[in-house]
Amino acid sequence: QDAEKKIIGVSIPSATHGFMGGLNWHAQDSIERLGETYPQLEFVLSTAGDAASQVSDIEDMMATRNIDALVVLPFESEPLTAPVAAVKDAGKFVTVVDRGLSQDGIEDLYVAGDNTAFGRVAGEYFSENLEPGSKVVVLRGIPTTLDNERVEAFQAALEGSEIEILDMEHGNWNRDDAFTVMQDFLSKYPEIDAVWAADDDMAIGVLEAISAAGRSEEMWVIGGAGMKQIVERIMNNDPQLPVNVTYPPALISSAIEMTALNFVSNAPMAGRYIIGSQLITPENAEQFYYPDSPF
Amino acid sequence: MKPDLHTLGPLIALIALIVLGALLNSAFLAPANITNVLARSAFIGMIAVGMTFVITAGGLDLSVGSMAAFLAGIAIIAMNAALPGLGENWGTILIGMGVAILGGIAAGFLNGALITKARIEPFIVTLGTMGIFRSLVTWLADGGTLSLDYGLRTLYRPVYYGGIGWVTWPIIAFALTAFAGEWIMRHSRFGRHVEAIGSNDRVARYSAIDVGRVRLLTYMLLGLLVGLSTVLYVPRLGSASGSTGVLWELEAIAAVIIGGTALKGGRGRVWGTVVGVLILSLIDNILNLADLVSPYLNGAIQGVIIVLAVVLQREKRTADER
Amino acid sequence: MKPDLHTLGPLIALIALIVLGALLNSAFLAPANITNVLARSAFIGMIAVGMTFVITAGGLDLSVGSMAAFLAGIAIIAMNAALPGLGENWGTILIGMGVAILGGIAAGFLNGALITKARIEPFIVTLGTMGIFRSLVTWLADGGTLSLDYGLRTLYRPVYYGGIGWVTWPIIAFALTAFAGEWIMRHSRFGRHVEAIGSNDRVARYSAIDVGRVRLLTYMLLGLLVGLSTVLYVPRLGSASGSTGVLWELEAIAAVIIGGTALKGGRGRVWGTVVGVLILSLIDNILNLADLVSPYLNGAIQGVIIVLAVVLQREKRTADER
Amino acid sequence: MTVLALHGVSKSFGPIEVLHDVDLALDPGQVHALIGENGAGKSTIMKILGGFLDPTEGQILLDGKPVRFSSGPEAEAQGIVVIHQEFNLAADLSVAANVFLGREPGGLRLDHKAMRRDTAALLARLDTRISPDTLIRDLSVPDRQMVEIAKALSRNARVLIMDEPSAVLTHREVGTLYDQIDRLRADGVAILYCSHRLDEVAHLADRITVLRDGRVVRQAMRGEMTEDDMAAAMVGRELQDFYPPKGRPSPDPALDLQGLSVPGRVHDVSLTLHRGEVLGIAGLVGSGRTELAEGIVGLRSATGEIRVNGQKVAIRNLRDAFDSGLAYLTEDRKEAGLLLDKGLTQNLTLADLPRFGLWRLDQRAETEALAHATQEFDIRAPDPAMIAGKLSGGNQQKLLLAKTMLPDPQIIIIDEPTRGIDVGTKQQIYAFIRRLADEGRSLIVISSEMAEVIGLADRVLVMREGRIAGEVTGKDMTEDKIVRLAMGVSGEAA
Ligand SMILES: Nc1ncnc2c1ncn2[C@@H]1O[C@H](COP(=O)(O)OP(=O)(O)OP(=O)(O)O)[C@@H](O)[C@H]1O
Ligand SMILES: Nc1ncnc2c1ncn2[C@@H]1O[C@H](COP(=O)(O)OP(=O)(O)OP(=O)(O)O)[C@@H](O)[C@H]1O
Ligand SMILES: [Mg+2]
Ligand SMILES: [Mg+2]
Repeated sequence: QDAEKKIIGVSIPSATHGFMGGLNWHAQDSIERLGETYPQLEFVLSTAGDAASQVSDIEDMMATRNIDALVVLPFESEPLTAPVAAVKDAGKFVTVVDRGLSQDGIEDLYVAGDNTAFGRVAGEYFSENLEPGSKVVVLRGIPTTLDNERVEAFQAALEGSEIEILDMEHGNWNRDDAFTVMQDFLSKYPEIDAVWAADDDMAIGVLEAISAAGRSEEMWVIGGAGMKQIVERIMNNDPQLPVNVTYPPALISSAIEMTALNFVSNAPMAGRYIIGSQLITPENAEQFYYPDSPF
Repeated sequence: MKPDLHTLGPLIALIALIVLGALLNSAFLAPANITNVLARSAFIGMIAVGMTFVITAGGLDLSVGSMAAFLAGIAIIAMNAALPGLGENWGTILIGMGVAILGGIAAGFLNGALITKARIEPFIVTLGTMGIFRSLVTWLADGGTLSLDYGLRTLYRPVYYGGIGWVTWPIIAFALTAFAGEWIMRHSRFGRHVEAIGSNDRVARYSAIDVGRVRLLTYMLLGLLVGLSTVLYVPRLGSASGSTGVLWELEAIAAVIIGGTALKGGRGRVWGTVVGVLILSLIDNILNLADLVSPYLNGAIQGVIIVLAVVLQREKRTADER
Repeated sequence: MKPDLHTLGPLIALIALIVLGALLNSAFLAPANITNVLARSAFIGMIAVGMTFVITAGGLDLSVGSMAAFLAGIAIIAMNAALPGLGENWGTILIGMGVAILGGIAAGFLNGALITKARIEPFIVTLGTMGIFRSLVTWLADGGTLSLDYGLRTLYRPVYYGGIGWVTWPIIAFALTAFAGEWIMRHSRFGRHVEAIGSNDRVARYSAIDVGRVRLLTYMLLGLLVGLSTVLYVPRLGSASGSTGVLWELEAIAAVIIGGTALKGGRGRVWGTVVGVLILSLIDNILNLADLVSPYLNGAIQGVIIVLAVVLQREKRTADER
Repeated sequence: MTVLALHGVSKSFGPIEVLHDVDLALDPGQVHALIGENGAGKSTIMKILGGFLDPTEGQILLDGKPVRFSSGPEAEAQGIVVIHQEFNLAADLSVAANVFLGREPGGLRLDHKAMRRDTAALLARLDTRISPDTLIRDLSVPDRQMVEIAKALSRNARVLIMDEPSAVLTHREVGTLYDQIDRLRADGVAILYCSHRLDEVAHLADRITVLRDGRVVRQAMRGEMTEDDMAAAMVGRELQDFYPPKGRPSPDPALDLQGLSVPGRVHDVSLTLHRGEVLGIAGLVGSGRTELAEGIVGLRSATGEIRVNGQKVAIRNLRDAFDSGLAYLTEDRKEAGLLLDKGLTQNLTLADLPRFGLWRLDQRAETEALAHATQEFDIRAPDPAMIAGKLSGGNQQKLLLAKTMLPDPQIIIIDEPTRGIDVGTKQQIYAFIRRLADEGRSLIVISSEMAEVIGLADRVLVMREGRIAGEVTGKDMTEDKIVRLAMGVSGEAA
């Protein structure tokens, strides 16, 4: 009925772990907000559990919802490249979030965090704050390309610092898994000076395992992505959690907002926006504290 | 093909879903949407047809999702490896297809042999191989994604997206598999023996049926169909990773049971399985059509519909058998 | 408790694993590690004991992992809600425990009633409720994590970490559950009825056993045990989310079958289940303690060990039964 | 010229030897009957001949040459076909599919038409009305047995081994079975026939082998042994007064039915069972006797009024029936009677567990109950720890009887009490039934063995098509009268 009505499709992975949960929350939050502000915009949100169903979601949006723009956080880069390219070829506006497609130049707008920086910033903090000869353990995420990028950057940043990585295991961005893995690391290594947990959900599990083993004094833990409970503890100068590295789930909000602006303002949006990973320290922690977010 | 309550029930559920979809959105019945839904049902669909045989013979296979991921992985590796020698042509792609199909048969043989020769419970064997296949593909991909060379993918793409008008190849392949499956179940000696084994394997053995061989064949048939569906899956996404095909096994088993095949074996309904697969894909499609309260509740709505779909087919036990 | 091949087999596998672990790493037999492994096994362990009854009666429950997540979620919400009124004390925590336990019984009742009253296949019912519970907890947590108030957590924490010396409460609870389960299966009327129903439900019905009621009770018992294990789970990390308890159902079912209970019902072995649970936790523990080729291959090694553990118990058919 | 023979065969299950040095020869065109008490080893011999078991010692001779069959199908390939005592049919498959299982005609595509046609022809030969498309699970027990026989007939056997084929059949079907046996004999088939019905052994057998405790005790040719001789040889003593004397029921009604109907099966049945009475119910297969019994005890939903000792009772399920003092012994031993994969104690006490403890089951008391039952019902179990499925057929029936009697019911409905029971034990069971009645209990005995109903019951009701077709008492209790009522033929005997 309303010819001016524009439909924006948003396709993101479902909330299978804390970070994605935060991202889901921010996506819904900004859709609600923008929907109220701009009545001429309509949003379609779908969440997918794997790459294939995400492709299906996008096909459905094209076939049945007749979207004008697509905001997509690809579950995986490779499989989503061709389907998103097809959306672009149909003349729609495409915003890609966080995980780049494997072909350049498809999307109009690219909003992303920086996985390399995420690993590097953490790694640099380790090499600057640990004595040479210190021993660390690493909890990795779910085996994925982005996990690889982070870990490689972390390792690269430690190079030459004579800090020894004792062990790495997958904690799958999951508290329980991280708890189990950390308990076993603690049994296995009598000396651990620091832990990189690569994600705050895992950091929670790791902290619990350490405190249960009564070794809280021995080591500190760096997580990542700025979960509110962790940020709160940094604000309170918790010695076990000196800093954190951001990878804000709110970047989806920026992406949706910019896409919306493309339709409601006269300024066409385009380009690449990389939101770098920053170090959260007790001094700046307040800026990164979102008490309402579930993450 | 005599319709009975077990196939009619899910059929009614399917029709109800179609009506619901059409009411929610006029685009639902558009050819493009129908093509989409049918084509994407093809993977699980072909696997579920194979699963119907395995379950009818009293078996189970939890490894099919991981197996699909693994087969897609090795097919991609094979094609990428053959590319420099053979070049960007159908020969290379045929090698990939061959690897997927032969690999599928071999994987099915592995499952079947462990179950029939080493006599281990199917649940345990396939839980084990599920972990093994999934690990292997993650390891092959080094934790990331295995991608098919871009040129090859462009060449290969029409195998998923092309076809005869609206009827794309996956739909054709699914339909052929379903017809062949139904025919084999109803009209072939193999199908008859599969049902007999699932119904009572001692009786089958006493009737000179080689129970082990028939069981093994059901797993190999399933492996073959997993391989075939991989052949269609690879051009769709052009990649494989540790998260490919996650939970396909549950979907395939659910489709089989929704379709009226008993989990304890003995009674195979291939048409029912096809209907079950369509029901499951339609639920997803309809959830995307409608704007729901919260996407977090998708899973709940899905769960409710699955249960409702089966309520329609539940055995109407006569009062005698209360 | 007469030992037979079905319980001896997994026991040998367990001992082999312990020897392997001790050889690989001297820390393996340290009390701290043993406490860790046993305490972690408790959740799946208690659930698996309940699952033994469900499977023995010829049923199945795929929803337990999601149910645990859901129960943990509502227990946390209840405690946080009661906090302002009641304050930071055991009263509040008891409310949370009550919610988890009663919620578990209610959830088990839901599954059981759909299966016995609406007569839907257990696989389908619990696949449906699995989706429903998982969705609900994600929705309650708004996609994120539900966290217990910090003060309450500190109070509640000893329920997981405390105990009598090395023997923490989860270990005690698991041991008591196992003893009670074994006792019920072997020495109570209920256990006898459960085995009879799984063996042949028609014979059970002709023996004046209320088959529906007993089946329903197995699901409620399982729900209760899921609730109890939630009571122990919540103090560990003080949180619940959509990713809590993922795949617990498969682990619990695998433990039951590794332990020698037949998937088709009729033969329940609670001790076997306990051994199965320990085997599964030990595999994880050993994989973490040992330095392996690639962590990507953990799943593969796990798969191989699970299959091997069961090879030991496979049924030796006598020549008479050919 | 002997086709198939056993020479010095012994068989042990574990440490227990159940056959000792057995010699047996089957000749073409002869019916060889194998008789013996329950557990004597008849089925074991048949399984050895059919290739389903290996002898521990001794030889199987086929056409005079020693053979070893590695499986039943291998023996069948040599023309040796067995009808097992246990049903050997796949319940989810149709009749036609079962008859042709493992040797389906047709090329790539099964020849459904031929299978259906040939099955229909076989069934017509057996004079039954079973449709080839019916699923086995929907057939009654006797009908299943007819399918078994049809299946065996379709095999073109040189040697046909039948393990109690008539045990679950009724009068009419037994007649067609005899006709088929005569035809096969004329065709030169060698037949080994096992039965507890001595009249039919006398009628059919060209040669008789008597087995006792796993040993051949006597062999004889047709006419050399009377039924009494057979019974004496089997049991090792003379049997006198096969049926106990009739009783003197009191006039008090124990069970009173008014207009009982089971939808679609039983219509408007009214009857009175007196205290101390044994009431026989006769009828053809499918006349609804079982349904009536199951309707009374709450296993099927029924309408109508039931009074026990004059008190109106509501029986919604078997538990209610138990509480009113009723008990029912099912005719379907394998599927509804016993848990074949469970131990004897577990089976014995299953329906009456509260007796053995409110919370903890007293396993010692259970073991004692088994010992007691073993004695009282003469259950011959080589090993008290064995599973019920390994008992011989007749001993399973005795275990089932013991299980039914355990709760000490006042009104007992027994459906086919002596299926597969040997003469000696039959006599014991009859005496037992009569003793129960004399003690003031009341019994309904459903039986397809006419002689049994007549010999045992004080009064006989005949059912036809779900209704009571009539009642016979006293001197009127003759086979002829009952058959006429059952078939609905009016008038006097021709
Ligand atoms: N698989 C087995 N394991 C152990 N004992 C067995 C097994 N099969 C049979 N027996 C025992 O062997 C003996 C002979 O059994 P069989 O079945 O041959 O008796 P039968 O003469 O056919 O009796 P019935 O008339 O009751 O059918 C019985 O004591 C029985 O319990
Ligand atoms: N589950 C069933 N489904 C369909 N038909 C059945 C079923 N059970 C029994 N029948 C049919 O109902 C009729 C009555 O069978 P039933 O065996 O109970 O009669 P009966 O008089 O007790 O005879 P018998 O003593 O030989 O068992 C038969 O024709 C039988 O085939
Ligand atoms: Mg016998
Ligand atoms: Mg009957």
